[in-house]
Amino acid sequence: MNDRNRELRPFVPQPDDDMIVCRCEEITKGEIRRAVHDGMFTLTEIRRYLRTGMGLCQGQTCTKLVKGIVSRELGVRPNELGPATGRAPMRPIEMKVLAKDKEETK
Amino acid sequence: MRIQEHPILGTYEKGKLVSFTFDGKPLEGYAGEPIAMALKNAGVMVHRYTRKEHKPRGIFCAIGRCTDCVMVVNGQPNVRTCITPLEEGMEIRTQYGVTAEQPGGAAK
Amino acid sequence: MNAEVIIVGGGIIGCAAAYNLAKNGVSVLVLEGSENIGNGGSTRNGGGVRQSGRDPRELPLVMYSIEHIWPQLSDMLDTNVEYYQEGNLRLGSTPQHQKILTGLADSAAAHGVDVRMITGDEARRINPYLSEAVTCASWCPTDGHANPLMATMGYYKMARRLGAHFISGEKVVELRKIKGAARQVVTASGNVYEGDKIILAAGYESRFIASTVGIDVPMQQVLLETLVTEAVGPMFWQMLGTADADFYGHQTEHGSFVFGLNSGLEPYAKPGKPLSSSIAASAACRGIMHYFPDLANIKVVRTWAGWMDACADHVPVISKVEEVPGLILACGFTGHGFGISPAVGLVLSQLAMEQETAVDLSALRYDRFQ
Amino acid sequence: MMKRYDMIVVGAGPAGLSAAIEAAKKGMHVVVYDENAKPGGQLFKQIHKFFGSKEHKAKIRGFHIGEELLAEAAELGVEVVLNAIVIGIFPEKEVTVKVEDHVIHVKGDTILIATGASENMVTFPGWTLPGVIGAGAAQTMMNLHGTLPGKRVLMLGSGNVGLVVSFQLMQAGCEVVAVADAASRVGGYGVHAAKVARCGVPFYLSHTIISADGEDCVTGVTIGEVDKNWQIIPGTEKHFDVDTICLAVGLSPMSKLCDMAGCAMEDNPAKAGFVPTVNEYGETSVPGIYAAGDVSGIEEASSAMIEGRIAGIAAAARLGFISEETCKEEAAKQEAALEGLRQGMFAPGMRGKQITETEEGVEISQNLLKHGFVAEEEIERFPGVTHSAGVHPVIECTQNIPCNPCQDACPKHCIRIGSNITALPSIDPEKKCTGCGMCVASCSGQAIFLVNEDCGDGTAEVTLPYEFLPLPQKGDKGVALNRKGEKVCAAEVVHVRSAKAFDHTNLLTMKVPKEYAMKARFFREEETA
Repeated sequence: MNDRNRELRPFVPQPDDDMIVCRCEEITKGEIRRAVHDGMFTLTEIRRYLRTGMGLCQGQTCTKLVKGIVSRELGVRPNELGPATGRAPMRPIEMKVLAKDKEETK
Repeated sequence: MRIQEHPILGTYEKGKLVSFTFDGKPLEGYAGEPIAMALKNAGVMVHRYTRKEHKPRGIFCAIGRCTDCVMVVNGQPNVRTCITPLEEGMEIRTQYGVTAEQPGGAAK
Repeated sequence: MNAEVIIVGGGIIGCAAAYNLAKNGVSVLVLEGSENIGNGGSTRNGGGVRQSGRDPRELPLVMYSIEHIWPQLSDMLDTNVEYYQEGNLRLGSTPQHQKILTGLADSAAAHGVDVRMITGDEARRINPYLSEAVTCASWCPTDGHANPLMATMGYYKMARRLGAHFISGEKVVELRKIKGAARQVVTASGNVYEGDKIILAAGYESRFIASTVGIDVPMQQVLLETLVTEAVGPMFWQMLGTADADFYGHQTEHGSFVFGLNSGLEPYAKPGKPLSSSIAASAACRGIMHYFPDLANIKVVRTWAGWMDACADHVPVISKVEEVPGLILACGFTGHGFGISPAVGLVLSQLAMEQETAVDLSALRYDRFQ
Repeated sequence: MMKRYDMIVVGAGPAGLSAAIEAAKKGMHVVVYDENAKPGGQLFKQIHKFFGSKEHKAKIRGFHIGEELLAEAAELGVEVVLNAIVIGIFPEKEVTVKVEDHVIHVKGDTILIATGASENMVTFPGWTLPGVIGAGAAQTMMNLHGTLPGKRVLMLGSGNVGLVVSFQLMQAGCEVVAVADAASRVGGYGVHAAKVARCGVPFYLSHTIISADGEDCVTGVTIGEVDKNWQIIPGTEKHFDVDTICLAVGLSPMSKLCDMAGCAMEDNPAKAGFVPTVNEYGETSVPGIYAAGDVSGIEEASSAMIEGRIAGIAAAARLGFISEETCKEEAAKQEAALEGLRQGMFAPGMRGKQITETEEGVEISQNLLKHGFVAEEEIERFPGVTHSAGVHPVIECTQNIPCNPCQDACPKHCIRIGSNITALPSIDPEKKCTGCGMCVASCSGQAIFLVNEDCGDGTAEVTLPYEFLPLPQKGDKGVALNRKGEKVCAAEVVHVRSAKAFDHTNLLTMKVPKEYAMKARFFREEETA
């Protein structure tokens, strides 16, 4: 159970709020912290709202960093946050390659 | 800079010396080595400038995961240069944003 | 915990209803069964804001949304919902397609929607990336698209700012009547919440929850699959579909393409966690490249699947339930709820506040199947 | 009809190849897919000698282990497909793979997921500048592609990866200006730290990066000391001119594929992240899908190989290629080997615990934990450090780690570890050292020296392991460095031995004034000596 209206510590600007956290989508620490205060309490919601981890690297670089920031903001342990779901394709694949998946197209 | 001889690994197997261009400048590298290595050995550090903040990026993970090293290769943007083998005559360009477009409007 | 209105389901319908109620000073509690807001079809759709191809019974809702809400929604929600009203092209390449598209266009035109048939060349003038394979298309210039993720999270964010209370991971299993009216909501964790009105907007799950007060909505759970590509430079802004319905989608403001897929096997997906199939993305890529050869080199970065609540007659139930006073149903959206969600949120709030609804809902009553 | 294998292995690293080998030995039809152009996973970047015992392939360099595994797999008919990207695992154990320019669909009666780990990162102003790289990137550039990552490097992270890569950077010809770590203690093996420190690399514990400087690429880095709340203490800033900042701040299991396959997952800090829950055979909650190696919990490559073998054995039993009894028997043997590796101060169960004494009751070197080297006043208390007339081994092995090749290396049985693999080596005073140097070359931690404390002419001779180029020659004059890497005295090379059996570890013997016999631990050519 996750009460989305529970009291968080007030949002206080931090000196490193403009630091890039998601390298692909260029999302900053401040944007992530802001989003938490706007109710994005899970990694999935942060992704949906800010696009962190949705870039070309598919979240391989920043997922753990985002998790750290969100958990600190919420005052919970990182492993309480749960993961972002694993989805195919595991690596970016060109449409023309995906399209060739029948024996006869080889 | 290339390592000429390594105390444990000795010398490295290399492909044929080939020429390619980086932003129009002729450079040389070894066929089959990642494009990023050829560039690094030629002293190229900046592979692209990001879309939002126009910040420089280069090699970061070197194994095809982080996608920071993407460039425009033969007109195709977003090519991961750290895992794409170098070929004779390749045209490599600095990538600006997510497209093949170059500053001044000259695409591809 | 009590509230004037309890909303079961934190998808875009529930969030939009919560927003409209909170804006009117009504106390609202939203219970979402999963861990995440917008976990069902709300964030797993192609983002179409279409009139063309829509069942006439839904048209008033979408037309109201397009006329009164979508253009202002980004400001209303303090969130860029990326709404683009740049038209909808539904593409065809065979005489059979021409027939299907003409039928859809005629039906829409008869209901006052500007949908016309155009030739392949006309289509290519609108979208120069289309291949020569396209021989005909229906064209609705007033259609468009928006970003489902941003719209859903935007409604949630703003509803929450306005005071709506949200709890996730709280799965509703039962509704209870008190002295003849639906008042209590019981969750799997054993909590009981009480409200004057209950809006049931929990997708397919609504069927099981409604049955606890003796109401059935004939629905089926059908898989929805979507793929997303890497971002590229802007190419075109129209919403796209095909006569075969093998893919639909658009390019987002961010530059990535979002395409809904259709392998034909969706109704037969196994129940449980929605799983992407191993063939749908490939089939869709073939279809997309047939019409858009320039997309061949673009990389797919993600696919995902979700459930939609397919109603027996393919349009939703948005209705008060007079025989269970206090209960309001909003389910069975059949995969095209996103475009109408702003108006649905509004009318649900009006139903809950016992006001006249902005749009006539009589064709969407729950008892139409009897 | 879809092609079907008895086992599909995702990832041709140590775990995946070991599982494939074991399964193929039992008669299974196995395919291994790996996204890289070269198989072996990280093994091919690991040019140091491995720890452990014989059964763990101790004292063999990682890339040679990779070559051995590949050869064994090939001999057993395992199909290893490279440049093959597994796109996803779908119901009914269907796997889609990008091969060349198309996608294939295959099914496995069992699947082993051995996708390894990905590197963690830290943020600081400038961390996106070209020149800030992962430690893995540095290894890939140097050891696979013969490319120097930079000229002057700062390493962030004092775990084994940070230490090993720092050493590799120096082997490749880079200057490592410092090893920094926000933790208050060196995280990796003390012996790895010591071999870096004695080359003159300063360690800054409780330090983190304040910023990377530069416009278009890194030109410098500023670090500073952190307090208990990880805040920079003003006035502790230190600047280094560097062109490269290397990040080695841990690994996380790369387990997305397990999640997609429907395996029950857990976020387990003891396993360094999000991992599939597995039984003692590595089987996930989905029957027939196994996970082995870093993907199911970060450990060493040696453990990954054994986990892979166990999964291979279990899969064979599942499909009836071997009996349950054989499976139990063989798995038990492997379990015992795995247990052997999971002992000592760095065992997975010890994570986060503060250790003050060795198993033998010897007080731990605090200097080693804080500065990367054992202080002179600390070294004498360890059992490997003794004094006798003539040449004798001095074993500066001060932490309980599972490793014992030195015991077998000595033909005269001078070195004793015993049956407890983590015990500190001790010297048998009854046995006579001949100075053959096999122990020096065998020590994966480069912690063994041969010392003749008094050659009779006021000098002493110190033999040390040397893995750098150019290799000094007999008669070269230079300086001796102490454990901290400070010049302590003049030194002359009197002997350089290279032998096939030493496997690229050269034995350099230098002559120093005898009062430096227990201080001088590294040699540097120096014009100004």
